[in-house]
Amino acid sequence: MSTLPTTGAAEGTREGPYLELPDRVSLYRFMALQRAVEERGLSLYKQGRVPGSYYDGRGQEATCVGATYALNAADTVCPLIRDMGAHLVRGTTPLAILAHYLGRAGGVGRGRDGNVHLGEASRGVVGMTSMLADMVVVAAGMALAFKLRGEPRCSLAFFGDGATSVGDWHEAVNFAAIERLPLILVLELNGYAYSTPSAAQFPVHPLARATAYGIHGEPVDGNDVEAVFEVTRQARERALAGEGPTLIAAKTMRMHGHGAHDDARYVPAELLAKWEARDPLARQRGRLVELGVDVAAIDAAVAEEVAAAAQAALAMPAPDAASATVGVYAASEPTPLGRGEAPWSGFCS
Amino acid sequence: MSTLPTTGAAEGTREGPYLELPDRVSLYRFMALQRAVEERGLSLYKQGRVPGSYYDGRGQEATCVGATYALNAADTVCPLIRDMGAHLVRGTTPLAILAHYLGRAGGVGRGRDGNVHLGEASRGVVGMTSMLADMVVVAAGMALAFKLRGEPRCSLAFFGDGATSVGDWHEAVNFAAIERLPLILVLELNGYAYSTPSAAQFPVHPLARATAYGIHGEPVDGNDVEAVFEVTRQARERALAGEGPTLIAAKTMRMHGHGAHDDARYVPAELLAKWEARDPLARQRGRLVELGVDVAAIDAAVAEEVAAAAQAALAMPAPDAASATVGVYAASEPTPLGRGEAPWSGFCS
Amino acid sequence: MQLTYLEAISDGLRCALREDDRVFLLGEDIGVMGGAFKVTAGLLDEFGPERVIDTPISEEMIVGGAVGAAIVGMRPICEMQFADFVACGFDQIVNVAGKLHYRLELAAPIVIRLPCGGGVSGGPYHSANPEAWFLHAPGLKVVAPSTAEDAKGLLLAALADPNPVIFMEHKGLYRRVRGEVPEGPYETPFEARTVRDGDDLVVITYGAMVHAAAAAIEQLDGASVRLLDLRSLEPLDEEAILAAARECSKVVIVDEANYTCAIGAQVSALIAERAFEDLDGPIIRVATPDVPIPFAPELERAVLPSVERIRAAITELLAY
Amino acid sequence: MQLTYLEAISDGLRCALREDDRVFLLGEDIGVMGGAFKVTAGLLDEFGPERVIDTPISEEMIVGGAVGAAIVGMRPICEMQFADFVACGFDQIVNVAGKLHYRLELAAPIVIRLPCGGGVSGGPYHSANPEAWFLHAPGLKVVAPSTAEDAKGLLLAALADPNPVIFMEHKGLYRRVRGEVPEGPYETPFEARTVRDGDDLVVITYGAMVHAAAAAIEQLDGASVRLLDLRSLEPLDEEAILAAARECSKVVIVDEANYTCAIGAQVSALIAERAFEDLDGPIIRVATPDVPIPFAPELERAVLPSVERIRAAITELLAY
Ligand SMILES: Cc1ncc(C[n+]2csc(CCOP(=O)(O)OP(=O)(O)O)c2C)c(N)n1
Ligand SMILES: Cc1ncc(C[n+]2csc(CCOP(=O)(O)OP(=O)(O)O)c2C)c(N)n1
Ligand SMILES: [Mg+2]
Ligand SMILES: [Mg+2]
Repeated sequence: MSTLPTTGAAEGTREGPYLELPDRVSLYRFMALQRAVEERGLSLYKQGRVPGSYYDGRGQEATCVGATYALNAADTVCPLIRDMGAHLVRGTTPLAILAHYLGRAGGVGRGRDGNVHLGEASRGVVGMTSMLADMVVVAAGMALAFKLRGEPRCSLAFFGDGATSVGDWHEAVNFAAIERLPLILVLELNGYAYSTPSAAQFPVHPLARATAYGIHGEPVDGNDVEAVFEVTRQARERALAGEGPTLIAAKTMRMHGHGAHDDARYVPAELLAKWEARDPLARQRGRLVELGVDVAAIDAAVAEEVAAAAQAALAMPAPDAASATVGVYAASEPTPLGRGEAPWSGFCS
Repeated sequence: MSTLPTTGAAEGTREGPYLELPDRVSLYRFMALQRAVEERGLSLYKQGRVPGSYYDGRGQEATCVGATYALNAADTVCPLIRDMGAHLVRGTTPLAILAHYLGRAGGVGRGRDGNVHLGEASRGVVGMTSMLADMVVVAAGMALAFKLRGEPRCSLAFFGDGATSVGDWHEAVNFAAIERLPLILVLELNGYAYSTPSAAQFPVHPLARATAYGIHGEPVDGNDVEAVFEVTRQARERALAGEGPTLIAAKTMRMHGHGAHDDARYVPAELLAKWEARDPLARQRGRLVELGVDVAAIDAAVAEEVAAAAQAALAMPAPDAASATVGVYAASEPTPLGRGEAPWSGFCS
Repeated sequence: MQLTYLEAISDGLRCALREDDRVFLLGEDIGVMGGAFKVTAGLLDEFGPERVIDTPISEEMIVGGAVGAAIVGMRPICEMQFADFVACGFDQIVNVAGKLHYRLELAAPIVIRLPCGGGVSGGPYHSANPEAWFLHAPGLKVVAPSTAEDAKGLLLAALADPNPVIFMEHKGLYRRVRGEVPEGPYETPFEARTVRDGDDLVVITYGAMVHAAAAAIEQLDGASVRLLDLRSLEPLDEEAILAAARECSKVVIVDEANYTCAIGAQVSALIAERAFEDLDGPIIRVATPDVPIPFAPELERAVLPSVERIRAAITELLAY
Repeated sequence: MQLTYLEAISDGLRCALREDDRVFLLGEDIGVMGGAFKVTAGLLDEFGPERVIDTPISEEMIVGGAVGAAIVGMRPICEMQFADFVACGFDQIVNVAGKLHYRLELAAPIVIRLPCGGGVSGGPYHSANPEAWFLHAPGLKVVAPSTAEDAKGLLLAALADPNPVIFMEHKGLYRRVRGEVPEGPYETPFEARTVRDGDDLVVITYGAMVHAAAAAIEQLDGASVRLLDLRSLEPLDEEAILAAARECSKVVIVDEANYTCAIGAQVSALIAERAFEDLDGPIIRVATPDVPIPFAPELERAVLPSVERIRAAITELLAY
């Protein structure tokens, strides 16, 4: 199969501790960037400058950043609602994201889609549909292609606890298990699906399903970015070794409402307080401070970058109304997603 | 809720051995009836008198007969492809079934639907759609109604191993598990889904899913009608006691091709030979003979009944073409299914 | 009482839950949350968790579960969180609910509420008008109120109907439209309504486009333009449509749905077949082109039928 | 070579698998079994289980998995065992495949084969003609061959297209229709084809109804009746349709699909809007009424458009 990518995979394995100091700093930086971008988006939303509705992943940064950081350039990612950090790790810029929120022509979605519905194909990222669990199926399909072509690549799909109830989730996981596809399934156990508590989504911890599908299951503290990195890295090794999918259950907490319109009064205040104390940024910041890293400088740089991006995004033009009906169909041979040429991932570049 | 049925449930519990001799004879008779009706249907099909395609449940009679026999009059049943015995236990006559195969006005489906797509609402039976797993969802909905109204009733759905791969199956089982619905799930593990062996439907024995959904799981020899009866009876007790669904995994074998058009050359001959030796009718016949029952007389009566039914069915008129477009919509307040007035079940009547 | 379109639907639900203990609600986040749009707000408190059931995210289960409950005597009302998600419950609607009575003489009196429509920067997944899919599938009824009064009346009529009914409630009208709504139960017939009379031309539409068309007609001077609000798409009030076409001789049809195979196409074809002789000009359609609904207001406005586009179509046809 | 319609599709699949190693097949029982209709018979032996993949019974997975493989460079061809089961994979088709390019500039070049159509006592679940659902959803192409040559040519053109294409293959034509089919790869354009010329009236249709219409026209004497086979429903060959309507001035449209919101409605509406002035009579539609397809031959014959019904429609309109 001559047209297929041959670069970018399998290498990137290091001996010894995988995460060296620059990696650990990067992990923090991406989390800080996610939080700053999302906070800025939220304030723009509250100012009435962001159309539609608004969602963020506050409190869940460690899961999406840590997991995505463990991927290789040629791997593909399907982020979900809470995973802006995944886009950032892959290289999508704060400017492109903020312009996306604002519905500007220069945003990732070119004004066609908004809020968390984004993904840059050139970075191996598939923008989510709204229909929860759709992307788990698509990720399985990508993994199938990798397996069929014998490529050392995997695909990773994020999803919430609520998404596990959708039939598509089951069809994808069952198929991936049968075919032992190189697929990493990251379940974000954040306690709620909109207003519905997890206990109303599954009667048993969903990790039990790993056993029922005959795949590897791995619980992890979803607020510890290094722990998430490590289980994902191992899942990736299994995937590439032909051992099939891994279901990673990352325990975390949705610290905001489902969206900006949702005051989440159905979430007990004590629960939030408990999780506030487990803030993933604070945890990683603590580690870095102990190692003598100037975290305040990172924070300042992040704040500056995001402020500048917001300025630039607001200055961008709206999409041209005449473009609204263009591009429903592709006109030419498509460029496959994620050819692996660019070293966008912080770790396995 | 004054309009709801109050009769027909909960009673019918006996002390001691549940199956008395007349029951054991009945179980045999229903299996023999299923086989005779389906054999007759097949020969009519081969004669070109049955339109469309043709399916039967040869070798699986014990599962559908045994399970359905354990239900009470007020319970509801969703049979699938291999479950003609379920219809017979509920009281659908051989004549109505044969006329159904033939597409006659007097058949169960009134010529609107054929082969295994049938069900008499007045007997608490919902005719299957083709889309596998659809009916598991519908059965869960019926069970929900029973639970909401506090009625001592349950619903039972049959399905094949292949059907467990459909997303709907998962949505139904997960919901039923969460709500602890009075639902009995009878999985007919017959080794194949059309040409696809079970191993290509699930990587792990599907009973493992019972654990993953937090419901009771029960393996059973699907070719032993009394064993199937007993696990179903217990499942029904659990259902009525508020203990939620049971997944019964009935190990059996599809002894014919998927349909009459399918020579099933993909099934190893030795496998069929092994299962031929475990024929469910032979097993029950053996028990009855030991008990001194004149089984030959039963067989003769069954043969005679079916022969007469076939005669009568062939004499029935085709449906009136003018009726083809009538009844797409219901015109009046519907009669709810399975009001429990009629003691059609062999056991709990 | 004066209610918004949204309040009218809530009131209809409350009425139904009070009047008939067979009625219950099934949907995602309809309990504590009161639904994504607060249509069911307060109902959990009044009727409890057995009549206002929060389900897992399982649209096939919501619809098929409702069918199951309905055939044993209940009257479930399902909510899709957005109309768009109905694609996830599609099979149970078209293959189970829609074909049940024809095949089995079993009726499934369920109502499926679809918060639909664009104009709120919902983007490709929160702006759908999927009614044509269900019009093409046999055995389903489909209604689409444009006013608060009809919203409640059609909901209660849908619930009284022994068939599965898809209830298209337009998100854009929820708080924008308000009107006098009778107290207590009443039913609006599944028939078209003449919103305003006229005989030079008739605009035929439904849902939110009734308001866009009314605004377009307001802006014309002099012409006598009739406005027909279909209200029910299945059954389709063919008599009212044909009478309007014959009396006005010029017809503009407006769909907010995507153009191809929308109900507007069906209405046009009906007129072209049965009122051809009375036509004094082409039958003009205004619809959303065949494009996913874009998110940015500039783009969304460019695809949804606007007051201007409708007015232009009317003006051009009047001049024909 | 002379091939049946079914053999032409098989030949197209074989061609594609030989020519392009990105092509693979995904479906239920397509391997050892060769599919329910034997369309893929022999392909497992020639190409192996990595290119002819038997899946679990998971239609969403088949479609969505194909999309995933396509966006990383493969060219999957999906088979639904019967067109009817496409309702079980509906969400992935309309929400993932159809909207991908518009939203993300990602293309999903997949083909979804739907063995469709009635006339074989398949009953309510094995007789579907669901194309209108996909015509109403943006971003999907839909083709529907009526001949063996077009079956292969449209399949290969669908595969070469960078978009998701729904391929409607009519079960009733599988073994009934046969014709000369070129060897090796070739592509049939997504355009209408004039099956026979004429200028008194045009019958517009596609799929199996092309043969019913041709038979109906045969039985007329004298009249000069044109027959247009749409072949592609999306893109719709509007130019060919309008030209035929203008030149013939009388139009009969035949759908095997259920009546409401079928492509026939769209074609009629198109003509009523854009060729109105050239019409010499009402636009007549012949379609299956809005009813599930019944099983018994007596009932099925009563609902599917028959040669007689089509002939009667033509005769009546000619006399208008
Ligand atoms: C199939 C489907 N049904 C309903 C919705 C509406 N919806 C959007 S987000 C959401 C809750 C998601 O919960 P979860 O999967 O746990 O993700 P979280 O928001 O907690 O990250 C719901 C119900 C949807 N997006 N998709
Ligand atoms: C959703 C769906 N997809 C495909 C089919 C086509 N089909 C009919 S029967 C069958 C195999 C069923 O296997 P299983 O569930 O194991 O039942 P069995 O025939 O073994 O009793 C298939 C694939 C279907 N009926 N429904
Ligand atoms: Mg969650
Ligand atoms: Mg099986």
